[in-house]
Amino acid sequence: MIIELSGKKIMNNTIAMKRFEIVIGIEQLEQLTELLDRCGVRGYTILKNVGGLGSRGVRDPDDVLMEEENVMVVLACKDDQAQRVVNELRPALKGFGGMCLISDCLWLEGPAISY
Amino acid sequence: MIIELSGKKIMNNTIAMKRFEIVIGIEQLEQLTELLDRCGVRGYTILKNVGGLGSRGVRDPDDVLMEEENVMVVLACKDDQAQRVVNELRPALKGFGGMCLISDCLWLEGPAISY
Amino acid sequence: MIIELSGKKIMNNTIAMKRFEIVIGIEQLEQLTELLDRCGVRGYTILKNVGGLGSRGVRDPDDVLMEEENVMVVLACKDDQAQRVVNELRPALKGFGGMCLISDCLWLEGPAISY
Amino acid sequence: MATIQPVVLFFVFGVLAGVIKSDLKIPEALYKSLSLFLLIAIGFKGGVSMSKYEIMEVLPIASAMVVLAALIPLTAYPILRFIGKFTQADAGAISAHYGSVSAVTFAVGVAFLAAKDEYSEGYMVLIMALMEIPALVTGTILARAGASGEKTQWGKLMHEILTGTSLYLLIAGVIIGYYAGMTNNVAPLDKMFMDLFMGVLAFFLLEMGLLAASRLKAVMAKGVFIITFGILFPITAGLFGAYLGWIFGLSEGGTMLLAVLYASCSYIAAPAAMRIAVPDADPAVSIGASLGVTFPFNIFLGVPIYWEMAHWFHTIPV
Amino acid sequence: MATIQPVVLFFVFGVLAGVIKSDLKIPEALYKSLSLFLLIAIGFKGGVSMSKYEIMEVLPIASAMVVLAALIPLTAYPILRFIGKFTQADAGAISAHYGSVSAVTFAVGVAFLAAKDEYSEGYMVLIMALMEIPALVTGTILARAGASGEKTQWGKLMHEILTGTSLYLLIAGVIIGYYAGMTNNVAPLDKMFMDLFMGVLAFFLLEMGLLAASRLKAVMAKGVFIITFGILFPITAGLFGAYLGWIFGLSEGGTMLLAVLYASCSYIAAPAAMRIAVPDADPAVSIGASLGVTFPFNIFLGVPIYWEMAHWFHTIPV
Amino acid sequence: MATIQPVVLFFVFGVLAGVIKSDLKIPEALYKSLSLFLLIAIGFKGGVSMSKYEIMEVLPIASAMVVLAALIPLTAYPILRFIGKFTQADAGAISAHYGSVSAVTFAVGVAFLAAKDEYSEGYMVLIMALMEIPALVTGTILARAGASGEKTQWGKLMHEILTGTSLYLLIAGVIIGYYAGMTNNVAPLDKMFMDLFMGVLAFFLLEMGLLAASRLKAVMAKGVFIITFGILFPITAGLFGAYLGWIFGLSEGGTMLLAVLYASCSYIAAPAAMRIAVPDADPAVSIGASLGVTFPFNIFLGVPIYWEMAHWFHTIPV
Ligand SMILES: Nc1ncnc2c1ncn2[C@@H]1O[C@H](COP(=O)(O)O)[C@@H](O)[C@H]1O
Ligand SMILES: Nc1ncnc2c1ncn2[C@@H]1O[C@H](COP(=O)(O)O)[C@@H](O)[C@H]1O
Ligand SMILES: Nc1ncnc2c1ncn2[C@@H]1O[C@H](COP(=O)(O)O)[C@@H](O)[C@H]1O
Ligand code: NA
Ligand code: NA
Ligand code: NA
Repeated sequence: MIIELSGKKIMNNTIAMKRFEIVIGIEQLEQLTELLDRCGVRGYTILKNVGGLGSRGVRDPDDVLMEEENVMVVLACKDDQAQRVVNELRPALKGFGGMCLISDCLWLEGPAISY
Repeated sequence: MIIELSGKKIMNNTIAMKRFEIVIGIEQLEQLTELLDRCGVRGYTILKNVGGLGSRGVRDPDDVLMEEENVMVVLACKDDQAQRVVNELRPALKGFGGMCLISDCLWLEGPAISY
Repeated sequence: MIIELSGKKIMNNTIAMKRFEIVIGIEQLEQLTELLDRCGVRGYTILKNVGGLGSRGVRDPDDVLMEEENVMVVLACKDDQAQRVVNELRPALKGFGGMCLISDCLWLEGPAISY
Repeated sequence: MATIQPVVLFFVFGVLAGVIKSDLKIPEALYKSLSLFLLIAIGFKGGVSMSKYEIMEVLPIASAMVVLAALIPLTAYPILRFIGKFTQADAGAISAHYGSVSAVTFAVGVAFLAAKDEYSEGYMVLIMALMEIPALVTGTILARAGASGEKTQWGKLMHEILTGTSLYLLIAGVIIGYYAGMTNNVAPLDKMFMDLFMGVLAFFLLEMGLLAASRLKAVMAKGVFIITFGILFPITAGLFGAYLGWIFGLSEGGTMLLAVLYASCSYIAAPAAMRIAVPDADPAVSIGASLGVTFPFNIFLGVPIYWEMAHWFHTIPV
Repeated sequence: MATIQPVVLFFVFGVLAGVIKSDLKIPEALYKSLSLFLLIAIGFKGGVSMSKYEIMEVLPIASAMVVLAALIPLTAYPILRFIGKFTQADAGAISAHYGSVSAVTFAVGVAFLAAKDEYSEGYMVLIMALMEIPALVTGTILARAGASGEKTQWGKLMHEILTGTSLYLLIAGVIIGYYAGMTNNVAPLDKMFMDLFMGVLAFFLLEMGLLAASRLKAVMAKGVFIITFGILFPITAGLFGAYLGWIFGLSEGGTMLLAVLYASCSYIAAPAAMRIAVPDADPAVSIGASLGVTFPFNIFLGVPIYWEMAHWFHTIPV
Repeated sequence: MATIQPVVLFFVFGVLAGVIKSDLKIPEALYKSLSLFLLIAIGFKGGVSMSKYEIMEVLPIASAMVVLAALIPLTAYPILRFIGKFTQADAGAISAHYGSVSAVTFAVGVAFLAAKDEYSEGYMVLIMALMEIPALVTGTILARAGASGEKTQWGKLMHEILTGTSLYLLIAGVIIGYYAGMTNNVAPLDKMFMDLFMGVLAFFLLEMGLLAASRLKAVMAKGVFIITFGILFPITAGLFGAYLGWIFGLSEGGTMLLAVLYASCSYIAAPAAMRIAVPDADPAVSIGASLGVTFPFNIFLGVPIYWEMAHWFHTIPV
């Protein structure tokens, strides 16, 4: 069960995909989901109440006076879709701050297709 | 410090492993943890209050009337274990919905073994 | 858009990096962030209210009597930085418990540099 | 025409905040805490006043009123299915919502009577708690009868209905209130469950307003039918309730509360039950109609109208 | 035999909800808010009534009662270690729990006295707050004496005990209540901290019931010994407390409250302290015994029994 | 000198808990719920008492007091910029904070008057609600005038100011209270919004103490200037407010409250607005000064001082 990074099926019942992991301020979440909709993305997962350190310093969602909160969006999609997301996301992220990591992964077939 | 995907030790003090990232509705969490127990999994991490978009549409844990909540389960295990998880999980996910991503990772040795 | 794991730019506008995913008890979070600061890390993301199973058994942040809570820290940095983090983290994790996974990823250029 | 109570203005400001996109937000934990409070308090109040009758005397009448509530979804279903053109699942699920009740609408009715110093029967609370059962069961049957697909999870559904938070806390409140009333120990608990009732209702209505505003779009999308149905159906059901109350010899206040129960519809217990029983129904539609149309109609216009109905029946010479 | 207070029925309904797997849930933020409230309110009430004595007069008696509380874990330990066959760590940790106190059990005792219109000394609250210290320290020594492994983190433990939420808020409440009493400024705060006390206790007991139900399995696993211990030990400790209260010349109400303090055991402060001091003890066992057995026993049967004990001692001619 | 009210001791215990690193924590949901409560309750109370005048009569005076509040940031800015050596952005943002108001400080002032049984004009609440507008707008202009960089988002800022939770709930409370007063329906709501006011304030001040303690380091880092400014500026602004109140013919209580409004500074609404309007300002500095210095000064010493000021002006023969 070795994962080969060649973009084709490499493990039984799995599909090679790209995984995006995006962290931005919650105030930009709506813009981000609209952007993803525009790219035709059909599935993503949102984690709220996220904190962290970055170029803008510490952001702590538990600090009731500062009202800063990050969200993490995890998203799996096929390669062509991924390219579209990269193209749209890069300029937007300049305004947003935050970060976007991309990696390879396998999607385990089974549930309804939402990518 | 290049990660080779050959399944043996490739970086000092690390062990090559598979990383699972599963997102399902919270109503199925108990079934999932029982399934993982059955597979002999000895460690996983659970993130609750997760939202997202998928084949069943938007799921927003902050919507007090809809009572929809996803959970994310992250799980690192060795290759043989991983194969067992895949075999058990695939049929179950058909009922659950959601998604499961699999990727390669290295486990940094140090803490007590829980995989 | 194939990700090659050679540590140099492999996709347009991306930088190859290491991704750390650390899960520890919240009582050790301060020590961990201090350790990361000492390593010169300039960005990380913190997810609180995390539960899980490990060598110390089940930890459930929703159990009001047990007061157990894990945190997940996700961290992207360059290879040299990564080596420093590994060196510092390994001994510390022995005391902490928990886990640390390391994998390859690409950083999408765009936002201010925080790695 | 009766004046509007100050407490319902909180609903207005909730809706307005949603419409002008104020950053006003009610923490989820507060919303949930307030609904626990309201359910216990409504039950407790009813239980205390029930401790003043012989329970056995009222049981047959109460049971009749509960069972007859099954007529509500039976009436709603054909309208929704054949005039509203909803799918069987949706028509059944919406019927279940309208057959079921809204504890907050009931609370507004109680507050209305309190402001008028009008008596009502304490066991109306018990009727409210139990009315859910026939309504949800009937709605589910309507939604699923003859339908293909997975089998209805009756076991799971009945567990959800019978142990769901609403029914459970209402009944717990009734029993504790009854016991407190019987043993003359109401005193230290009333400062919480009676004195603060209206204030808690105020907060809750503020949140209901915010929630209703967030559903407006879904309602508008369904257009004229759902709005018409959401107003005319409760009036009809309320008239039927008022008629029954009068027939069964309730007081004017009790008659009005029975009208309110028949007219009101659920947006908490029913959605939870329908998620299990009729997973293919779209909750956005039923919650939108219930919370976006019928709930506001009931608390502003419905309650005074049902009062007039109750009054009118009681002027009929017997 | 004294009647059961309505407020403790909330505990019953909490347990029942757990047993029948109702979806009833108390939001964590509500649970935490209620415990803040109870601690401050208990302290405040005690402080107000303390403002009516000379503090210096009661200090020596109070200190004696606090110090003697160290006898409780010293008695519990050998029973747990040699009859119960617990490990040293577990036996020590459980001893610390039983030497420590439960503010909610105390509150139920206070409510019991209030329903009877019985006087009790306000400084019992202070004793409650301070009793934790000898109990937790003694329990830790028992658990760790001669044990190998990491050294006990005494500094961290004492910090946890002395600045922990329970002790801190009780003392803050006492001081503020005392000040309010002295300056005749109780009036605007009593609407919150006194009038709502019973209602808040009701909610809290509901949650305690849910929590107790979730621990039942852990208790059952430990079988007969833990149940026997969880009932007989508090009776014995309560008898000792009642005896001391009588010896020290407390009122009947105060005597009963001292019995309650000696008999009750902790499930919040003690677990927090033991996590630090005795990390190798299994919290499931001590919390299970404390919350699953002793707490319900105390609020239903213990409190009336301790009242009878206090009464009995006070009939002894001196 | 007037005695310190018991309720402000809760602030002291909050600060102390922070300083000794107690694990005391107020759940975020509770903090947010309490602030919703306070805003509505303050508004409601003011609205009820406003229902006793002709609104039109007071409108011109009230408007004048609101508009003149713009002078506060205009005075603060040059001090901060040229003596304090703050950047333009920071000086402007801090000015906006000091021009804006703190509802909790106002509440402490109201409690102070209540303890003295002193009358004050109900419409002071309206002034408080509206004073934010000129203060935040002026502060933003000062921070941005001539500055390069992105354009000020005036649309977004005005939306934030006008629909922000503070202003919105105060106004909603005023209107509902006014309506309740006019229709003689205050009764069932006052148990919540009036009777519990002081108890809720107590909890809130406990949390404010914790928050202030968490800001102490940031304040200390800025040293002597910020502490001096944080004390002397509100005294001056308060004196100006007291003078205006007297000129405009307010009662002694009203004069004191106007002084409190002019002297108090914001740590909730202003930071939210400045995040949007002046993103390059460092919120740690302005919140630190506001919450770490001026807020405690005002509730302990400021309020009695402003009372003396009001009293003194009113002894001037006209
Ligand atoms: N392509 C995807 N990427 C990330 N998360 C997904 C994806 N598809 C589904 N999910 C997550 O899985 C949940 C359930 O999916 P579904 O059962 O398809 O509605 C969604 O609410 C998302 O949180
Ligand atoms: N194999 C694993 N996969 C994912 N998470 C793990 C794994 N092992 C441990 N963890 C996480 O680390 C936490 C602490 O682990 P431990 O110190 O071994 O009890 C657990 O509660 C889990 O959240
Ligand atoms: N190198 C990194 N690794 C992980 N998370 C990061 C990193 N850099 C930034 N972030 C996350 O992105 C958020 C916003 O970053 P920034 O806009 O640079 O302040 C931070 O608060 C972190 O949560
Ligand atoms: Na109905
Ligand atoms: Na004890
Ligand atoms: Na001001």
